[in-house]
Amino acid sequence: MIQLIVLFPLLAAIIAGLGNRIIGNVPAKIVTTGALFASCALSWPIFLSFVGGDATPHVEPLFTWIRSGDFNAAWALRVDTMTAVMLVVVTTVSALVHLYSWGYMDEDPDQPRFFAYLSLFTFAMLMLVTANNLLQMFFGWEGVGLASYLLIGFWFRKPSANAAAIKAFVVNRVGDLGFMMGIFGTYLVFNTISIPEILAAAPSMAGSTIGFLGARFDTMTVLCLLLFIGAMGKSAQLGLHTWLPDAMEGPTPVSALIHAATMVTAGVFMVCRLSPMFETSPTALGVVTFVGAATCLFAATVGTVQNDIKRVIAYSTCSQLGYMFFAAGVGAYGASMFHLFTHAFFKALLFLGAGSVIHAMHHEQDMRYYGALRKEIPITFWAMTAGTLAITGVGVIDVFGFAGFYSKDAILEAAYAAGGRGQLAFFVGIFAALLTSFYSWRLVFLTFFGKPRWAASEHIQHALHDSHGHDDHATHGHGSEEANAPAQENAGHDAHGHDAHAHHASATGTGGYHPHESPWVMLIPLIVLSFGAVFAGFLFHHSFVDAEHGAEFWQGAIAFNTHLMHAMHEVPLWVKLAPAAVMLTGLAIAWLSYIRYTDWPRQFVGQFGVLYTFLLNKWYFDELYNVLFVKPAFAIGRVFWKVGDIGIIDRFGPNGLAALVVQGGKLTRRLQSGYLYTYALVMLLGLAAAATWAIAR
Amino acid sequence: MIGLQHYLVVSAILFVMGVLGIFINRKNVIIILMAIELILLAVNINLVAFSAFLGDLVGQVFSMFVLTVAAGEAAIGLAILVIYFRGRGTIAVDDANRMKG
Amino acid sequence: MNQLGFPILTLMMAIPMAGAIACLFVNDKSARSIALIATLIDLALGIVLWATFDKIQGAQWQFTEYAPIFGRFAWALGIDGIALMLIMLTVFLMPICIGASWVAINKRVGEYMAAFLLMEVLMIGVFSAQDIFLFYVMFEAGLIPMYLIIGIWGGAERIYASYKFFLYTLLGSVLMLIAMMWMVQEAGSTSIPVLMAYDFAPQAQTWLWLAFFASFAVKMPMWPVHTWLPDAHVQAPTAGSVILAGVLLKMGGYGFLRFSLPMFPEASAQFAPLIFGLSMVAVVYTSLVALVQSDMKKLIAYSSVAHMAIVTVGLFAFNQQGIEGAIMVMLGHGLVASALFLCVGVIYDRLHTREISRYGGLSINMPKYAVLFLFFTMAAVGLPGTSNFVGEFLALMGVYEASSWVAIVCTTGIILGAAYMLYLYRRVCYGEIVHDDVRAMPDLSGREMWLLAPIAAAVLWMGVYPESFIAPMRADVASLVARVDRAKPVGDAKLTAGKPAAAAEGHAAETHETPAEAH
Amino acid sequence: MIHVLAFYLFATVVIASGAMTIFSRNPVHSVLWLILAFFNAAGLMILLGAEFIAMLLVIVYVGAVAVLFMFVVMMLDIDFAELRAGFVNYLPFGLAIAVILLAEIVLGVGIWSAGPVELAQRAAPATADVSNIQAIGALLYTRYIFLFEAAGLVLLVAMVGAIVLTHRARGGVRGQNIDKQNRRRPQDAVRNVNQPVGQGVEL
Amino acid sequence: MIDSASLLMVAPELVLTVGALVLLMVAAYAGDRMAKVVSWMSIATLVAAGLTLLGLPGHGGDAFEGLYRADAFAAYAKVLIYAAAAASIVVAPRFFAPTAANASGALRAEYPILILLACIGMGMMVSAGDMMTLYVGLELNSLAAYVLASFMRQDTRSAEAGLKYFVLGALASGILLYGISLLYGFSGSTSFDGIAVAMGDKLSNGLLFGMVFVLAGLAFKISAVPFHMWTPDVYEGAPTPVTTFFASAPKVAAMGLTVRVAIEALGPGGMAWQQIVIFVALASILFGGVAAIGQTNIKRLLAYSSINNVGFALIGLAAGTPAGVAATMSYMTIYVVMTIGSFFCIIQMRDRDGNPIETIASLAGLSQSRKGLAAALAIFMFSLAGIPPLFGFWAKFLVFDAAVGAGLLGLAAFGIAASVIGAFYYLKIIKTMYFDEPAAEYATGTPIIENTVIALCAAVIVFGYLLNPVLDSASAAAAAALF
Repeated sequence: MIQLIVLFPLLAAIIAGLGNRIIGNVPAKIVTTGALFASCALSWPIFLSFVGGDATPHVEPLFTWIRSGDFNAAWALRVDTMTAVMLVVVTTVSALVHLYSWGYMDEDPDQPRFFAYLSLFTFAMLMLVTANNLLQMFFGWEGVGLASYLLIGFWFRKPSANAAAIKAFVVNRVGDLGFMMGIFGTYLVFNTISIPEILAAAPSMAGSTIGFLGARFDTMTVLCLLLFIGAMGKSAQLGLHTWLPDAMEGPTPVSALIHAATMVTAGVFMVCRLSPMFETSPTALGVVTFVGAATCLFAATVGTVQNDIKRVIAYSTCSQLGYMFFAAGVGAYGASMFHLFTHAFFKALLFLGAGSVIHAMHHEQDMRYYGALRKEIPITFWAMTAGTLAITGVGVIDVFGFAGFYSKDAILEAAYAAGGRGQLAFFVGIFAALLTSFYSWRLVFLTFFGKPRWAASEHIQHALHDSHGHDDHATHGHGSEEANAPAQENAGHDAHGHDAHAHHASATGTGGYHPHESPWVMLIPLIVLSFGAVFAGFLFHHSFVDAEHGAEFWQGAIAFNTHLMHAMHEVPLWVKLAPAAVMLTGLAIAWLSYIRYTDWPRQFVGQFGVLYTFLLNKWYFDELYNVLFVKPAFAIGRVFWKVGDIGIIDRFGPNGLAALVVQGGKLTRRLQSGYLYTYALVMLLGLAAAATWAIAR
Repeated sequence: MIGLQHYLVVSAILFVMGVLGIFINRKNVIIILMAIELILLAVNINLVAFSAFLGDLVGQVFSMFVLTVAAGEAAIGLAILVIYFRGRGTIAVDDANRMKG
Repeated sequence: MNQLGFPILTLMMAIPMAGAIACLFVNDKSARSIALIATLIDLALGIVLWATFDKIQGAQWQFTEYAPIFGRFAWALGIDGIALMLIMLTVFLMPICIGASWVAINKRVGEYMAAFLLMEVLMIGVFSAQDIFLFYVMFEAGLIPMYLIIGIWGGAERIYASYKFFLYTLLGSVLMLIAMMWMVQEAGSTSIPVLMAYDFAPQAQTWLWLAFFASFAVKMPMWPVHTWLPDAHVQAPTAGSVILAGVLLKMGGYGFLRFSLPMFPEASAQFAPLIFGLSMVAVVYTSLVALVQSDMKKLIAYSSVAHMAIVTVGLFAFNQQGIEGAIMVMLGHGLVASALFLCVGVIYDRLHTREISRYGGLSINMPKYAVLFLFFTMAAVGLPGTSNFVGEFLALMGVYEASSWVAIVCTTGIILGAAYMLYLYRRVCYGEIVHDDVRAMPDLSGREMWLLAPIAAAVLWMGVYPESFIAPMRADVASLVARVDRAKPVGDAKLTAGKPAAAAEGHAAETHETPAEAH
Repeated sequence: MIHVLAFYLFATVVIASGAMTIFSRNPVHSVLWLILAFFNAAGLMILLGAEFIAMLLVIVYVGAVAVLFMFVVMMLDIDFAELRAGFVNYLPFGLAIAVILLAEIVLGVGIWSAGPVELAQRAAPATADVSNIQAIGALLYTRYIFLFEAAGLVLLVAMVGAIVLTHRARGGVRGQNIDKQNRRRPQDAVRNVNQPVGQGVEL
Repeated sequence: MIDSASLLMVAPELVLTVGALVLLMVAAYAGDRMAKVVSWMSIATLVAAGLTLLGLPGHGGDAFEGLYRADAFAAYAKVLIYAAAAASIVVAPRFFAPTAANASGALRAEYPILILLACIGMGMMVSAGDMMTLYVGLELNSLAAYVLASFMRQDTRSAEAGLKYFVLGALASGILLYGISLLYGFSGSTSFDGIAVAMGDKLSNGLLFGMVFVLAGLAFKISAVPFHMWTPDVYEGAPTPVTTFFASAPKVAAMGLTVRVAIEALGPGGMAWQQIVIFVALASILFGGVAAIGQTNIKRLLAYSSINNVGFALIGLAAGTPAGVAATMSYMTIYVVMTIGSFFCIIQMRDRDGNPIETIASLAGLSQSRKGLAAALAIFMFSLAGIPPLFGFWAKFLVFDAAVGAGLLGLAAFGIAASVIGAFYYLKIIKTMYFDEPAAEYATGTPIIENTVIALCAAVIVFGYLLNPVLDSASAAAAAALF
């Protein structure tokens, strides 16, 4: 069964990808979507059997992959609780995104390719989650990276999309460097890369030391940190996060699937999968906690000022991943996985909802040009609201809560309960929750409330004045690129942008444009996911984080810490209430700023211009990296080429030798003067030299 | 008494003079030919001197062959000189540099 | 004689030789056909060879032939698993080379085909020679046809490139000859298997190793003697680049494997830091240089240097993973770099420029091409599931055991590799079509599909089920590792045991093993 | 004593005339100096007891070679005035080298001694009862007959060579045809005509 | 004493002498009309002389009381000399034939006769067992060579070549003679064996000086640096068939002579000459290679190439072992084949009017106008550069192997590295023929015999390894005769 789950998307990808123009759009879509729904249908029973507690972990070996000496990495499919959780997440979200894309990508001329990529991605993700050894995990890891690259750059005519795609791949590769080094080290230490064997042997290596880069470190710390670098790359943690916001250049369903629900959580998955290993190194766990907390805070701050709807959600994703990591860092792997699970639903929902909005607004992504869409696209509105309720963690203790309520509160409580650095993480998490609430509601208010501000949007204008614009999606790329400009420019340029288009604006701000609700093929996934966002937490929190059920559910797939789970429930009441409090505070600020006193944001910008600019520019990470890495790489490359290769190696090497020989040739030819007496003199010299040699001998 | 060394020194001086004669002269090829004769003369003195002091006739026989060959050599040399002169109208050593490099 | 009852290796060399001679005397059309048929027959024979190669129980050297017809040295042939794989690479790429030249070459076709067939003879000869001097003859003789190929059918700067190629590599290998002579006189045999088992005095090994190094380092090529490669690649015709990158570079690696390591284990250990140092520089240096190239072939050429550095570190890791990985990189790079050069050739044939900036947006009008090019780009980047990953991973894993510094620096190659390859792909295939002549370029023809598709299949096969390729050479690599084991340098890991309490927990066996093994 | 005086006389003159041969600007003078050098060298030979070689020097060198030189010098009709120009510009350097070489030779070969080994190796020890010429002759026609014949070939080559190089077949030159001359009859060449007076001769 | 055995042993020289004298008569009476016939008869004479080597002259031992040696070494060298001489005769008639520029030109009958006479001298050189034989043989050869160099009387370059060759050659033989006289004086003997005894007994300064002078004189004959200066000018100026001759037969003879003198006469003194030979060898390799770069005249280039090659051959001698001597002789064999092949190709270079052309630039695009010729020349050039699998590689291989065997690793390493310089200019010719666009139009015409010789040489160069067993045993036997 598991073989089929994995195989279906691959087959679908091959058929749709290689068939492409031969088989046409609709068959390609049917094949891929059908395959995914089949996989999804097969996955749920596995998951439910684990929830029910009547399944046992097992491994389905396939065939040899790489075997070299003692090293043996086989293709195999592992099924355990971790896998089961991920299976449903991946196949469900993927199937829904496939379906959604029928509508969203309807006008794109290149649909088979898109669906093939999506299916390929799903296959790779499934390989990742079913991996029984680190190498296969790495295969999936890179496979999803490839699919991500392809999908971000799907609209390959757009330079920004291409740049984003390369950035995503290369930044991920930095993480992969760590992952690969981690695998190397693991093999060196354990002589195997089979995950169960490593996890079994890990405790015995605790406290040992190893030489690494010329110094000695604790073995397990080195290994865990190297692997964690990989996780940081894939999960866009602080430092290696820069690719994720840019990845929004891809079509929105991609963002939902890859950059929210599945791929970016692979890092979390890996840390949890290897949790027994991480447990042996408190240092590594500390690093995980701090990185997670820092990311959580950083992304939340940046998310509060972004104008592009997708970027807000992207930073939100980044932030939520931070939650998951610090949960893992404090030892609450169950909570971490639980948040991963629920986050998949509500974040996919938010992205797809945003996609629906964008679809309705003619690919306008800047929230400043939205407003008052509540009436125009009600189903999208309600779905987005459900997602926002879920992410902000609305709920009443012991009664009912939206998905995020259970998972996020579990994380925060666990962090508090873990004490030490966990408490620091707790406070950071609480503050981030405040920000989360603020930016999530800000998004909802800007989009669905207030007055229409559509007229100023170039996209809308484009759609109104150029009847071809909508039909001819081939030129779509161009349009988006231009429209992205205001989102990327800082506040100082905004006014100019507005003025330039002022004459287009009609009195109502609609510009005479009427947004339409998306087709049902897009709305159905929204509705399905809404159910997930609403009920996923309530339904499964016992299994994931409950002290008793948890151990039963996980069956050793993660280092489930029963003590911590117990302690989690014993935290003071204020700790339990704090999330709800900050959520309400955030909601209030957002309501005041964007509904009640709409000039507050402008005043804030005026007051704290520096801070605003700093946040708007994402803490200047991109600029910093550009100066630190990208530009030097090109500059050094040019120096190596022009100075090193041409100027030194060639000049003094082959060319220099050749020139020397040629010069020597000129000299000797001058010696060969043609005059008899020169010749005789040379002979005499030779003779004299030989005679001198004979005397001196 | 006159020892062998005396003859050897005379011969050495003649030899070096002959060698010198080949390259100090830049105007006249004929003098070069004569310098070659001087070298051969030096050799002959050497051979005969050794022959005498060794009490061995082989040196003198050798010397005779040298004389024979020297005569032939002179003939050939002069013949070449003649055709060279016919072609170029000069026998200056300086001019014999059509080929070089 | 051998499993087959006829001298298959000689036959594999005789057929292209006969083809080469025939090509000189027929018209262009027939020359093409003759060359294609000859190479295809060789491919078929190669498959027979692979199929009958006994990797489980067979002797180390199979299909041996011996005929002392040359007086001082003998026509001694024979292959082990490593040679088998490299021969397979050769015979696999040759028909593709011929196909790639089918229309691109239209002057002096007969001579061209003859040169290529001669190359095939010599390459098979290099990999199957069991006599050290026969090896040298074959190794050096390859210069002649390659010189002509670059010089006659090459680009604008072909003369400089051909000279540089010829003299550089010649200068590199002459010292090796002196070393070979010394070895033969010392050991009293020209047989490579005998020499591989002969223990030279360690201080002699040092000099011998350096002499061989001079040759193989140039051939590989290693930094800083790599500068002939970009020039040669850029100027050579497409098929020339293919054979250069695909097979000729592998001769250097093969040489290290066949000579330097087994014959001079102590010296190899002594010089491993040198190799590591040069390779580390090469990975970073050439990758950065590749990043700023504006000529496609030059970019790929520089990337070859970086890949070959992975080969060298793997070889000198002194363990099974490193060496097998290095061989896999050689095979994988042989396929992928060849395919990339073919890809360049495809568009070069259409537009006659290799300037990257002249292209752009090829995905729009050449989708098939874009897919294949993307595939090979990803393979070059070392994506798991493709041939290069297997090799790079094993090689780097092997070298990690020797030194974590080397491993980490060389692994940065995967980052930089991704950067320059994707940057190349973006500039060629993505974006809008800017130039009208680019817009007019037709997609891959059937012939071009037939050139690229087999390579793609092989790349996938090698990436997904590399066992087919590793299995034949496993025993040979193992015996090599056993041979060099006595000189194996100590790695920098020096793992200590874990907590005693933990060790008692039931995984004692493994814990006890690891420190010993790491030592 | 006379022996010593004679040696120094001959030696001085031979060296001096040798030098003059080289340094004379007029080739005719050079040839004359060369002849003088040969004569004195012959004197040295006689001092050494090699009468035959001494004779050969005078007969062959002076009588043939030097005269040949003189002949060519005269024949070539060279503008001697033009040839007077100087020596090569690196004369000092050449001279230095030559002097060094000379010093080395003198140093190297000056300490000659006929040890027992060397004497034992003599192929043709001179005996007192046979004259120099006779002894040489006996050697030449027995032991060295092969080389003697070969020397003849050397001379043949020189002759053939000289002819090949310098012989010019002049167009229009009629050689003597003895046979034709002998076969010539009066009736072919003479015509008797009875010429009438006063009419002139009709040819 | 004249004994019949001695006469039998000098049979090759007798055959050649008689042949030369008879043909001289023919030439004198029949004139140049019979030049072609005389040529063919000369070749027949050479063949006959070669055939006598099968008998006593090949392995007879000493003749004329040690003046002459009829051993395997001499026989080996003579075969090469005769073959090279025959090739030089074969090529002559067409070269000297009337052309547009030189309407009066014609082969003169003295040409083959002079070559025959030179061959007698060369035979004596390689068979010499005594300094006197050496000298007479050498001069017999040299005098003929001087004449041959200036054989094209009307051509001032030819006369200049003859003049330079003559003056420097005479100087060299003066130096040689002076050395011989010293050797004689300090050893009491002119025979190689006698000198060897003295050398082995006590190496006095006089003997050392004699050795130095003798080697200097011989170095001139083989055109080794620094006594090579005549070579480029003479090779360029002499008529091409004569250059062919110079580059092959006398080279072999002089090298054979040098080897014999060095091993038989001067060897016992602990190979005192080894350092000199090493120096001369390296200097020749380096100088020959470097100076050849930048040449525009192909004959001149091949002159430098011959200097270069002599350096390699001397490496075998420097080893001083039987293997080294065998290597040197093998080297000369292969070198002769390559050089004759190359010169035959050069002789084919004629413009449309039939005038010989010698510039390298005129070879441009030869591979397109005359495929076979270009291929053959390319084979010779690659072979001269020592690139395997061509036979020239084997020649270099042997000498370096010998040097390595003798422990001269530094020499071998430096020498082989310097050989790369040589490759540089050989490549230039190939580049001109194959990479450049056609420049000059060539005369057509198929001199079948010459093409056959070229093809034969090329075949030897390509498939030479198959001759290895024969070549190895022959040169080993030749070398063994000296030790």
